[in-house]
Amino acid sequence: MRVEATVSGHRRIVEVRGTADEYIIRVGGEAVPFRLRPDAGSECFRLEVGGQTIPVRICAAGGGASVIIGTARVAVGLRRALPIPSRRNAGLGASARREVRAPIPGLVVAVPVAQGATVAPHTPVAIIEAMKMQMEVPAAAAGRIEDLRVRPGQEVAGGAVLAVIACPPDATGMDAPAVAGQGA
Amino acid sequence: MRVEATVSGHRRIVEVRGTADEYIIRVGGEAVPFRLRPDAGSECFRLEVGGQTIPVRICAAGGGASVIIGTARVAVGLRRALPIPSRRNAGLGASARREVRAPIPGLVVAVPVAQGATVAPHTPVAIIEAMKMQMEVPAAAAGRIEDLRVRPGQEVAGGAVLAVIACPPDATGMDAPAVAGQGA
Amino acid sequence: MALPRRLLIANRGEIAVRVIRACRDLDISPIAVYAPVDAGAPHVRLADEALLLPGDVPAESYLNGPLLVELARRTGAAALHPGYGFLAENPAFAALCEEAGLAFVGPPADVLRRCGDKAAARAAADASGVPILRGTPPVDDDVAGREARAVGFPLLIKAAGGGGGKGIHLVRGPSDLASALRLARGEAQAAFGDPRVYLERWLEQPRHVEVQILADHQGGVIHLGERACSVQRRHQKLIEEAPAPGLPAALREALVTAAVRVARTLGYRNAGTIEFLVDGEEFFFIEVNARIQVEHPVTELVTGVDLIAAQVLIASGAPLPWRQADLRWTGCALECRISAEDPHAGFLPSLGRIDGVTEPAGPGVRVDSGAWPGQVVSRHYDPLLSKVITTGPSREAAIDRMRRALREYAISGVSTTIPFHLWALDQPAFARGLYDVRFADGWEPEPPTPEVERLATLAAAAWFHRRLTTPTLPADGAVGRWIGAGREESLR
Amino acid sequence: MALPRRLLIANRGEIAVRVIRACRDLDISPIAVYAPVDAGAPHVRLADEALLLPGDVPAESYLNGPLLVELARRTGAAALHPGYGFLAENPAFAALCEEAGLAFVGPPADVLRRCGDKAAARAAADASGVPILRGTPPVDDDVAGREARAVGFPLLIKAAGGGGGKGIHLVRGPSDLASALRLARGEAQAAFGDPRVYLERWLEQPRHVEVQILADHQGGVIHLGERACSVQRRHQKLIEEAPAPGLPAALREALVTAAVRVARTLGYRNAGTIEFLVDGEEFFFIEVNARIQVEHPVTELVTGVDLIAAQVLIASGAPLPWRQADLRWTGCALECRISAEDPHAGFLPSLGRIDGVTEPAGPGVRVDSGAWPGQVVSRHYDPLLSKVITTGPSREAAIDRMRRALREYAISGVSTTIPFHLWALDQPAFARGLYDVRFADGWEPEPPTPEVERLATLAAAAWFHRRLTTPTLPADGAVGRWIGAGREESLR
Repeated sequence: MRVEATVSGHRRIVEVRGTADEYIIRVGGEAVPFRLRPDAGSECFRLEVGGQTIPVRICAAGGGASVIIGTARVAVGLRRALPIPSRRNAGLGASARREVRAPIPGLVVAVPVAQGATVAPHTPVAIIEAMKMQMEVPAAAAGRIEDLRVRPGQEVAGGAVLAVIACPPDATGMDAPAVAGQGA
Repeated sequence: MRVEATVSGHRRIVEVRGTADEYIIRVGGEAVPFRLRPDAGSECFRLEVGGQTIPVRICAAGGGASVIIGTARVAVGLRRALPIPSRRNAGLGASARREVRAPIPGLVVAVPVAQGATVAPHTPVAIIEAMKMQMEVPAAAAGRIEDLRVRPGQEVAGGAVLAVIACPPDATGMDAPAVAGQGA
Repeated sequence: MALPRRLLIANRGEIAVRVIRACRDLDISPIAVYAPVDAGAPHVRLADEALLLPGDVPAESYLNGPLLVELARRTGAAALHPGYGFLAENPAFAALCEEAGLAFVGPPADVLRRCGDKAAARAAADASGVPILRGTPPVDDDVAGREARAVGFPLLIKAAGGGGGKGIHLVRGPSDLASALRLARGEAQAAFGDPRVYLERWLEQPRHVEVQILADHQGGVIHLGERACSVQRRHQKLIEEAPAPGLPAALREALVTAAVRVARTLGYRNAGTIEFLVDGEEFFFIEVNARIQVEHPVTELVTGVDLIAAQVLIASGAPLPWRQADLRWTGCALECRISAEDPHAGFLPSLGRIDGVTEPAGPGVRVDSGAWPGQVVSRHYDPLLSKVITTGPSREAAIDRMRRALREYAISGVSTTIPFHLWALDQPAFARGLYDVRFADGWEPEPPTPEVERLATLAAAAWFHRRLTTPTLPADGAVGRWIGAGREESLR
Repeated sequence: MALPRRLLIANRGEIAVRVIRACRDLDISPIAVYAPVDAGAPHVRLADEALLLPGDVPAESYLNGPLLVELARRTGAAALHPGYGFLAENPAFAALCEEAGLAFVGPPADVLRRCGDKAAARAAADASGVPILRGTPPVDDDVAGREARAVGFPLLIKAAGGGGGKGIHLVRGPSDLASALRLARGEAQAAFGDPRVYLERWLEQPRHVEVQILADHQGGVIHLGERACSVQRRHQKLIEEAPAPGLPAALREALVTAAVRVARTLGYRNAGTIEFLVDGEEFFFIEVNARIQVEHPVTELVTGVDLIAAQVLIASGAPLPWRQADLRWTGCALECRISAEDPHAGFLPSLGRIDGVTEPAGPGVRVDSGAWPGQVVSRHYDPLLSKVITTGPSREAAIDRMRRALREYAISGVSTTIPFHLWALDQPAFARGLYDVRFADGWEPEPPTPEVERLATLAAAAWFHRRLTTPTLPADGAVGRWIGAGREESLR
């Protein structure tokens, strides 16, 4: 997942890969392996990085997080970075179906496409709200909306299929980081 | 709820009424108000009774519980006592429908009645297994099984309707303790 | 003379837990009371009986004097411990207990009355030959200007009717006097129902040093040494320690002797604290705290005396079990108060619901805590959650252990004073023991270093990823329904 | 001479947590290792780095010497603390560390070898003029009968190659000798890879008293006083205390002097314990424990010395920071070992999953714990979960606080030794301090009184009602599916 993090007005794209508590973060070309172990409740974690473990408290604040680390508090603006198009899914062969899934559990606040509509990879298929943040879910492939499964006002689980797209043989897919190490 | 508790071969009928952690127990005619507060995990509680609080550990053992209390361990055999018939539901007037509900969440292991069958209050409608103990669920009223909603092998939630009985006007109901204090 | 068989604790939070533990050690059955919001609190869990009070508002709960006395009577309690705050220093409540035949674990009503009247307490100190800060009796507005010039600026306006930092105002020059006087009277009226205020000389950078006293009903008075409590903010203590660092032996001797003298003059009974300001080689009496104090554990740890148990013994009529010469002081102890306050937002109370707590433990660490997962930090009560107290053979060892303990402490759901404490422990002035009552003013949420910003970015990004990819359990509603179904069945 | 910047802890459970806390106090970065089953353990949470070991079997995890040394090298650790058990007294492992340039926090390999050979240790004590129990060198089967008659019955057969209660057999008369010898040899071979055994006089009702030693690499040796550890079952200690109750001053002086003498003769280094049996006015050396011991906190609490920190200091080459005359003893301390064993079923290990823990705290209570909700108590490791240590100005105060602490302790999911400890504290022999190594044999799960049966019935009935009417959360399977879905997305 690519996250746009803003600290003190400085914006950085951070690529987070990993499962459960173990991550590899890529920031400015540098890959940093680390762990974020839950410590107590919803806000307290221990950040294990570079041979040390640092207790942190992280709570949702505004459009991001407030991170308490030692004596300091750091406000970090957070949003999902827009994906970058690539040719990864090119050459898949014959026409294929592609599911668009909810990246997070949340409330569907808008569905800007209609059944049968033709979409480009960046066309938003649904807008989901969670943690008071809204997020566009792109079609992720060019094609035709064959099956639209949600409507505004509906709660969806993380991973729920929002729509199925019928893709022409040479549809342009989205870039996604390759699976690495502990998963990506 | 009436519970048959067996300690050192001595059998007692204990009537437990209450909600959440607050109970009134009736044993041998004596009414004892007390609390069973959860303390840690699934087994540790604090028994508040008679002006004192006693830490206890209670774990399922055989057909009952093993209670650790101070230095002692007491094995208590437990099962639901058979209900006592009464005339409480007599004179309800015209034919009524009566739902038979699952007293506990569990697995339906048998359904000894068929749709349309005539049942007496004690006729078992279903046998439910939970915590490795099986329990008969009686019809609780005389009548005809109008709607049988479960089949063997099905998991049911506590309170789920197992069957609906159409009762003649003067059907004999089951005794149930009157609602008292915190609920019964 | 016998100890009470049962004792009711008219308080909440960590001090209620502390009193329960003392009761257990004395084989007394402890009875708790609780406001609805405190239903899941540790003092409810640990008591022998826990009685629900009608509401969360203090007047309906922990300030509800007549009900508390009635509950004590109803449960067969022969004694009542008021903790600190709430009714602890209320003479009318102490009298109410006495009338009901209930041993009030604290000074008798008349002593509370004398100590609560600050002007009277100052006069008592003066009469004992103990230095007091130049000041006035309660002043009327029309003579305030003249009196202020006599005391000299800067000066403090203080409420005559009560303590706890309420109604205190600093006046740097004559032009600020009238408005400060107005504010102070308003606050004093609101807090204590008594608008009287007095003026007092203000020292620029004094240290706060106080002496723990125990006095029995047979006339025995001993001191348990001093505590240094200069780390304060808005007259609220944040860190306390014993012994006081950098206090010359002769000055310490003069302080403890003065404290015993003041206690004798006041006819003091039970546990109390005589507070002083120390400025160079000079010291000045400021007030008497006629209760057990939040910071009592540091004294317990260096003397080995259980102060709560001593309070109960004294209240039951027993003479002090120690003479002054029996006491020994060993090692150093340090206390950090963990409050639900946001040090990055002017120490405003951080209201909310605590959803997880991991507390420190291990060698040299004691935690007196009232915090629990599920706890709602409400505006009704003081935001103090717990206290971490560390000991060591040296002050340095106690500080190292405090740093370790604060690192282990995780409280989720509200902001706490932990970042402030971590800052304080690392200040050179604190490490050297050379800090005064202005020390905490130096706290300034420092701009994070680039390295801290980098780590915060990593943590936040991973947290974001985690939140987006980790499912939540079904909402409470669903579980509620299940419970409803279960209850329905049990009603049948 | 500098302290290591990083230190690897080759152990698990409460002792790993204890060493981590000492590291924090010394500003050393602690590195943990963990078997898969220990992934959620406190030592993993509290370390700076935590490294996964390949398997749960000890040989793959905490006994995996070469891997542990390699992990220390890889993470830049300059020292390794072995805790107790596992590799703590293994001379080959200490040598392996030394060869890798890693400071082994314990005695050097040659000292471990001398102490591990019990016959050699006995010979050293004898050579120091310290009384030993009449006994033999390692015996062959053919001369065992004659040797046994010389020692006299009853006697003990003990393994020459190691300690911890393994391979010990009591022989009451000549007819039992042959079979006991066969069993003991088998156990010794299995436990230590060494079938050698020796015979030793057995005292009917002795007390177990041991002396804590610290020895530096400059030849300095001090003692930190004695501990009484007579509450034992199958040669496993259950309760320890300091000072030893009812030990005459002259006898104590003789014991500590003897302990220092034995340590000097052995060329002892680092922390160690010299164990004695005391019978009336007589005492006898039994063995040296060349490691930090489970019961070290009681000594820490009465001396104020951090023994783990002292171990690290000594291992880094520093001389002892105290002379014998610097040490002072204050108050009394008591330790109860909380193990996942069922005292109502012959103290069999209680395997299972802990699903909830509430630990005691407050004045005079220290808990050194490795327990956590989610912990799987497996057959692979020692069932010790934690230790509760209490202090007080008197032995009675420490006992009262222990009773209070055990009341507060709630562990759900496995059986523990808490009921045994509650029993022990209330025995008149324990209260008077007049107990010997047979004391724990008196534990007999007493038949519950009618009142206890009544309370148990109430509790069980309410529990039954509660279980039948309280819904459970959706089963794990459902949550697993959700997580699966989330992960699937994150893979895209």
